[in-house]
Amino acid sequence: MLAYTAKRLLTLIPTLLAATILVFLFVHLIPGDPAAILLGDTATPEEVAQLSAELGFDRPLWIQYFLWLGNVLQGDLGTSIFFREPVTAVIGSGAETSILLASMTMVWIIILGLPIGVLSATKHGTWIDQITSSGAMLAASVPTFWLGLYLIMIFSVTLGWFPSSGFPSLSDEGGITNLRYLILPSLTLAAPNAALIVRLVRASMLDVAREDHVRTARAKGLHPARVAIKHVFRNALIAVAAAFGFTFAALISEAVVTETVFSLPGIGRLVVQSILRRDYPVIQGVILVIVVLYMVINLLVDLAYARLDPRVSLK
Amino acid sequence: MALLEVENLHIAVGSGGKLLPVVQGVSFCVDENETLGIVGESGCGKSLTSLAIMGLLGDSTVRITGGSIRFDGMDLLTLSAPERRAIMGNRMAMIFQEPMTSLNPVYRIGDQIAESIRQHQQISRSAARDRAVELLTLVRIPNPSERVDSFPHQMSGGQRQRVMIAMALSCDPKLLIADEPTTALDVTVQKEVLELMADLQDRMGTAIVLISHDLGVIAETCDKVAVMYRGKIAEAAATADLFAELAHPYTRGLLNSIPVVDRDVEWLEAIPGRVPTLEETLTGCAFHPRCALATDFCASRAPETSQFKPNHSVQCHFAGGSTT
Amino acid sequence: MNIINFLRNAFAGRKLATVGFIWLCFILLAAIFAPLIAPFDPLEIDPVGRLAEPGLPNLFGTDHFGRDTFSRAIYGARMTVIIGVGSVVVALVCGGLIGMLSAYFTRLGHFLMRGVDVLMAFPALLMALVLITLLERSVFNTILVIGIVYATTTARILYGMTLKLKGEVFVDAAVCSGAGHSSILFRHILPNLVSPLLVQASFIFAFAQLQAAALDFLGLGLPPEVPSWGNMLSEERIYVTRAPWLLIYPGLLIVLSVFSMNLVGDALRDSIDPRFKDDIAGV
Amino acid sequence: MTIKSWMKSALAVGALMTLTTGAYADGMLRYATVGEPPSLDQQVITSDLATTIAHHMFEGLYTFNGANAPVPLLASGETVSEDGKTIVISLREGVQFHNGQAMTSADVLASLQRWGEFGSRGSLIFDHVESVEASGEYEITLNLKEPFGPWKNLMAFINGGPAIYPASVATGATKEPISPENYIGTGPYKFNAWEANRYIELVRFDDYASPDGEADGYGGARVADFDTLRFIPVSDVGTRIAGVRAGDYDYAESIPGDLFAELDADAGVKTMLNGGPIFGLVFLNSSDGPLKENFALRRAIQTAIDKKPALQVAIGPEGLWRANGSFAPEGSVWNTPEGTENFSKGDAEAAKAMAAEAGYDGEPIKFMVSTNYPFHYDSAIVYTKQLAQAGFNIDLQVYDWATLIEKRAQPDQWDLFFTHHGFVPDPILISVMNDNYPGWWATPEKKALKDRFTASSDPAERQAIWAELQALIYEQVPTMKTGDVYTYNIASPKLKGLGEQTLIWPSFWNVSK
Amino acid sequence: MSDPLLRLVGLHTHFQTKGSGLFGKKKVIKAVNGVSFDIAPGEVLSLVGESGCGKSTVGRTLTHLEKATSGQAFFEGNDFLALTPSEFRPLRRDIQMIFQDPFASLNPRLKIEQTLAEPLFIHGLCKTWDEARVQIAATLELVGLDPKVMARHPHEFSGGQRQRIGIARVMILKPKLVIADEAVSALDVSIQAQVLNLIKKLQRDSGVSMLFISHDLGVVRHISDRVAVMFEGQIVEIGDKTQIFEAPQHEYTRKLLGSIPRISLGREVA
Repeated sequence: MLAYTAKRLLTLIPTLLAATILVFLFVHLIPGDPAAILLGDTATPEEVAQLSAELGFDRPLWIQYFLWLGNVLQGDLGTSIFFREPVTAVIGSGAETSILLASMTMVWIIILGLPIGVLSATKHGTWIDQITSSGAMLAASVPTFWLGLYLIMIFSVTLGWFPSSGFPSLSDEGGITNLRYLILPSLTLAAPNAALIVRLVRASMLDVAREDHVRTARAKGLHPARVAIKHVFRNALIAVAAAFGFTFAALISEAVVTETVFSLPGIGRLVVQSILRRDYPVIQGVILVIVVLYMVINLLVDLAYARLDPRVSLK
Repeated sequence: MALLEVENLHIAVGSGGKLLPVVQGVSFCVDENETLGIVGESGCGKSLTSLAIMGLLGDSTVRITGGSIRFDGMDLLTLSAPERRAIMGNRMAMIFQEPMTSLNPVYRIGDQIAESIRQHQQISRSAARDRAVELLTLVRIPNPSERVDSFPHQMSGGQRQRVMIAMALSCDPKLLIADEPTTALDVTVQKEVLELMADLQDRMGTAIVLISHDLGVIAETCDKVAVMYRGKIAEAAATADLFAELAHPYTRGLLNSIPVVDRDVEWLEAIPGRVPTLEETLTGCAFHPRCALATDFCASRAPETSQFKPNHSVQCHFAGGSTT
Repeated sequence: MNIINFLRNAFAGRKLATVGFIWLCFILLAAIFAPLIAPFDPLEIDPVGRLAEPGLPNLFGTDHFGRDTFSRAIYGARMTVIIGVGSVVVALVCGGLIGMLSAYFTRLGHFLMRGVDVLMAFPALLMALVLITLLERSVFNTILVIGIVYATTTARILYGMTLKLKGEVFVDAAVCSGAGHSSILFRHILPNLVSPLLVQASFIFAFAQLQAAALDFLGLGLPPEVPSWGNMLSEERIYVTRAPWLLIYPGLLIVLSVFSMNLVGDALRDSIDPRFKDDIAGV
Repeated sequence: MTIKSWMKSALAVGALMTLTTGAYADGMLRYATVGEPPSLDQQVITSDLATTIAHHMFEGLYTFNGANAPVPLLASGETVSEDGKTIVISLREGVQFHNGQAMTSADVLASLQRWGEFGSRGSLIFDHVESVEASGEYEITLNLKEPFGPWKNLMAFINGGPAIYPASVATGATKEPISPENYIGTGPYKFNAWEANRYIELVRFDDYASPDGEADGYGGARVADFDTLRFIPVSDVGTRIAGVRAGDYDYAESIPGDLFAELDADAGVKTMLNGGPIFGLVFLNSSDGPLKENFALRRAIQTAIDKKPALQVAIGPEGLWRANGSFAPEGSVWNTPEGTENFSKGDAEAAKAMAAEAGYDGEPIKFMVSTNYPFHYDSAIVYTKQLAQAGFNIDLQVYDWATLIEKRAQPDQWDLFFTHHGFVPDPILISVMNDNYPGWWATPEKKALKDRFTASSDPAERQAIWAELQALIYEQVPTMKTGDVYTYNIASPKLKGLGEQTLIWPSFWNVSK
Repeated sequence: MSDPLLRLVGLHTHFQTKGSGLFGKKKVIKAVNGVSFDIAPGEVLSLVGESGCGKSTVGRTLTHLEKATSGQAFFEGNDFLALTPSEFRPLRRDIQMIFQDPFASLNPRLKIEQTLAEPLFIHGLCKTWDEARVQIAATLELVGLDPKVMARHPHEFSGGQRQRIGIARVMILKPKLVIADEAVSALDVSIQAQVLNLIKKLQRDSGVSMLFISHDLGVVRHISDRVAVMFEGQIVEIGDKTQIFEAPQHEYTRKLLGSIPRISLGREVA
């Protein structure tokens, strides 16, 4: 297992290198000069050129790339042009929100998605199944910003149950109770994703239910609920576990819209803002971090596979 | 009274809003320590019959539409679901065709056997495990105390089928239903598994219903045979009686179709045509389109079950004997 | 293969999916005949009649430019179809070719799929954001970007499905008959992928709508003057209390259309070859 | 942990979460901003947002009172020589920087020098400055090359203006904005933290030395009542409004005009009109393309446009905008009708004729606009329609702001672009007066008038020259003003001491909750 | 005895599995591990053995569906194992294969005539569709199907009929060697008998040589002239059919024969 992990990490290197080149190219091809944005409306072209040179943007692209790569290898993602702070620090402050948001969303997905999915599958073909599975599909069809907008109107402005927006850090005044800021955003984000999990759990369970070993389990005289959970759901979990991993990875980055609607200081919004500001080091840094995260989760999913499915041997 | 009595069993499959009869009036009985072989080609209804006895026709599209199944004095079809489950895996057990897929791949085989035991007996975890090792020894798995912790994918097909047998025998069932237990296995392994089953039956006195498409397997293992064709029992008798004198043209055709290893046959006497599909409705004898003896009469009237010889029944207008 | 039969099978006994299908037909009709149906020019500005409530002559009211929301919604159907079909075409053509060729020519595939893996590690929406900023906002670029995002998943899916088909006995049989690469790929493999591709297409169509709306919302999607449902929501979102109709109508249109497309995709998926069912991640 | 204790703690957390809504003490002001400023360095950054935050911690020598007249802030007074060329400014004593150092003329000198060389508006003064020196520990002397009228206004305008930093910070600072650890000023609040993407936080400066006198505009006594000012970026305007309504923010800026009536009627929020209007500007390219030196064609474009419908569409309620052609708002001393008869003709036929005469043959005119500011975009849509009706072939190019800024610096990329301008107390600060500003309007006529304008320090004379300049703008059309927009902010009704209007930037000294 | 049509010398077909561990060695599965035999013109040689013994791999290697690791295979005296795909293509006409699964071996999207015409066009045996249809009709009749069925799709046929179509696809090229890989194992007994009879008859009539791969000893005895018994990638015994079945030499052959369930009949069935 250790050897496997090491080997996998080694094979990540070329992929990561390719990813860095792509990230760098994409980001630097975007039109717009960060110096101009920094200096604002009244700056003259000379002033912009001067600052641009100070920031090192006048050098050839490949030199900029290797300088950047060299720093990245030393764990230094550069300095944000806009914040004049290390990119790692900028990302770090966004990461708290994003990870908490993704985690809370995962909690909703697990406490809503799994049971409804199991219910839908065990009641396959009944009206319960029809309502839950169509309902899930409907939930997955709603644009998140539209949903978020109405959730704010109802639960914050009208009812005053939850804060409308923003997220003070857990280390801020209020501590753990600041999580209440994330309730509406995480629900918004959970709606389509929980729906996908409902559909996935249902589909996987129906697939597993057709397998021969389930018939064997029933032939033992087991209670249908025990068959459903211990034999069908347990095996369906193999497919669902992967989805969980990738959903979590996706939540970090795909939360852009939700973070914008709820004005959360997360990584997604950081990227959008950084794109608008042409804060290249931050865009590069965030995308790189997410790519690494994705790959790590990919690895974790494979390790989880091995735990869940003894047929998978890690070699 | 026999251990298992199936009487006039009818099973139908729902398809496109219609109910298509698959099993039409099948009756047979099995005594303790007796092996009944049910033989037939694919689609004849033999597997559905076995699933119906076991109570595994879970799929809502398949339904028992008539008849009765009595097991050990109980009418199985009138039992409640929990009562039925108390019998399943306990006094009546089943093994299946596909040893490769019939075991849950994510659990150790010992746990799967123990699960079956603990479902029906108040017994501790460790005692169930000991019993599992015992059972694995019984089915001649080498190194049973180690293999008990193996996962199914770590075993060969033959070994898995032995595990299935161990699992089926875990609660000393009175009846064992084996649905094509050796079809997926190589002949050499098939022989070992069949011998194992026969051996266990000798020791435990279990009744066995063995379902197979292979006449050879049936002939070697069973005390009596029922030959099914398209949902009906074409011919049934004690094995020796049946092969002594084949009464039904289908049974004869089937036998003549099999290329044998013991002698050279220039041309096989194949049955012409094919088994009609479920959608095709047939009047009269189901076999008449393929039967060399068939007349107009065969096409218009279905034959009743008649006694060809004592304990040798047949459904054919041309077989001798008295109609019952 | 017979598409009509395939559709008939897919929708038999599925009332909700059939309703969804009919709704999509309406959308398609609205898209084609938008100029005939829409009572007003969707771009006509009327500073005096702005933010009018729904009624006559503005069925869905007017927006802050005084443009007729109903007419914009009708033209929005056109954008829905264009975005959906465009993204599907880009995704299926790019992703499909990469996936099929990679599975068939294993050595080439090794490289191509590695590339796809790298791209897949990029978060879809972020990649779309960066690309669209790079390419500037336009209908074509939005289609391109969404198409590329789904091309990677399509490539993966087609890779898997082609591998399965490549292992099929009938492909061996064709090889034994002496069939060449192009014959195997396009005569034996591709026709068997048509119905799963159709299903994949319907899910991409649905997802593309949400993705496009999200880009519109972030101000990085279609050019803002283009009457699309996403733009309508995005441009008028501050009027959620002042003029609620400006958000409710286009929002419901998006929800209903995506829902319908998902229903249709689901129905189609249930009727395709079960071998491919697991490959297509729909809703 | 047992199940019981686990449940207990879960319950406790749940109870806390519901009970502590509005956990923030009254000591904190939460201000929802439209975004994050690039930096708070007032000398080089001209973003209004930066000033809104920074003028709580950085102060200049002068500031504006309620009547937009410059009054001393860190200065205590000044004497101007007879010829107007020597200005001696005396400084207030006892003023401390946030780092505990006392402010002396050395700090002021270093700050002014850095501003003069690198400050975004510094050259406006320092082009006329011969030298600046510290003539005493609390005295600073400006020697001008020639008399320069607007000097005090420029000194008082903190946005891009001469904020006073400690000499240790100002010395060696360049065009690149100073970094947050050097945010050391003299204001009533001091810099505490900049959590990227999250907030900028200022805390009360306990050793603040307030100027004397009654508070008037930005002048007079300043009292910091809040412990903390927190500026939180909330880019979505709907979220800002909902946030104030739900009590999550105390103050939110830049609210759309269309919602004014609704919000004004809402007892849960207080609307705060800005005293100084902003105005949109459409720049015309004087350096390249079909519009270069073709003043007739520019006038044809100007004639085609009717500004009113654009203001209606972009802003909404009548009270929040004025179709005012003068570059200074009504009530300002700089307000003049000169040239404004051409402000908003909206005469398509006349425009068509003028264009034909100017030799326009239908070649495309590239009009750049950004969607980052809905008011730009909305107006541009209306103008495009009007111009099209007058036969102009307008190629509307929609970009995000960053791209627009880059493109507009390249003369061959555009013919028209849309931007806006904040309120300025002196016309010299209007961007079109800067020859280097994109558009590059630098005709001899402009130069002559501009030289006269800056050389004079007589208010009446300067107003007269400004009227001529404005007339020239309407004749040569380097830019087109689109009308005045009175923006407004919303505040929680709990805030006390806000006053009725915001002068230029909201300020939160003398304000409490 | 005349020159053999096919001579196989020392065939090895090995598969590599992925290595384990960081620098783990790759595992090699020796599916076929040194197999040699001859097939004379008009002769039927059977390869018999249990699953995993490598018998199918021999067939697949001979048709270039798998790559041989080493060894030679002479067809009419020429070694064809090392040929490139395009060099081998003309030979495919002479070496044809019947597959096990009649449900999988026909492309479900193609009509029967399309499936059957494909080899004709590829090998230039006809130019127009009219010519092709004539040949297809003749071949379909040969395998006992009504020529009218050529316009149908595979799903409209039963298993036995599909296998007949599979045989027709092979026979339409008039090959010299047919490799039949478990050609009848997926069929029900009564249908299997029909197809076996058909294969035997076609073989007799056309004089084609045949490599008949099967696990079913009864079927093998019925169809073959000679029999090779495979075990773990190697041939343990090869010989005349009667010799193998009546006087098996190798222990494994005897075990195999001894495992087959037999039916003892009370009287002879005619």
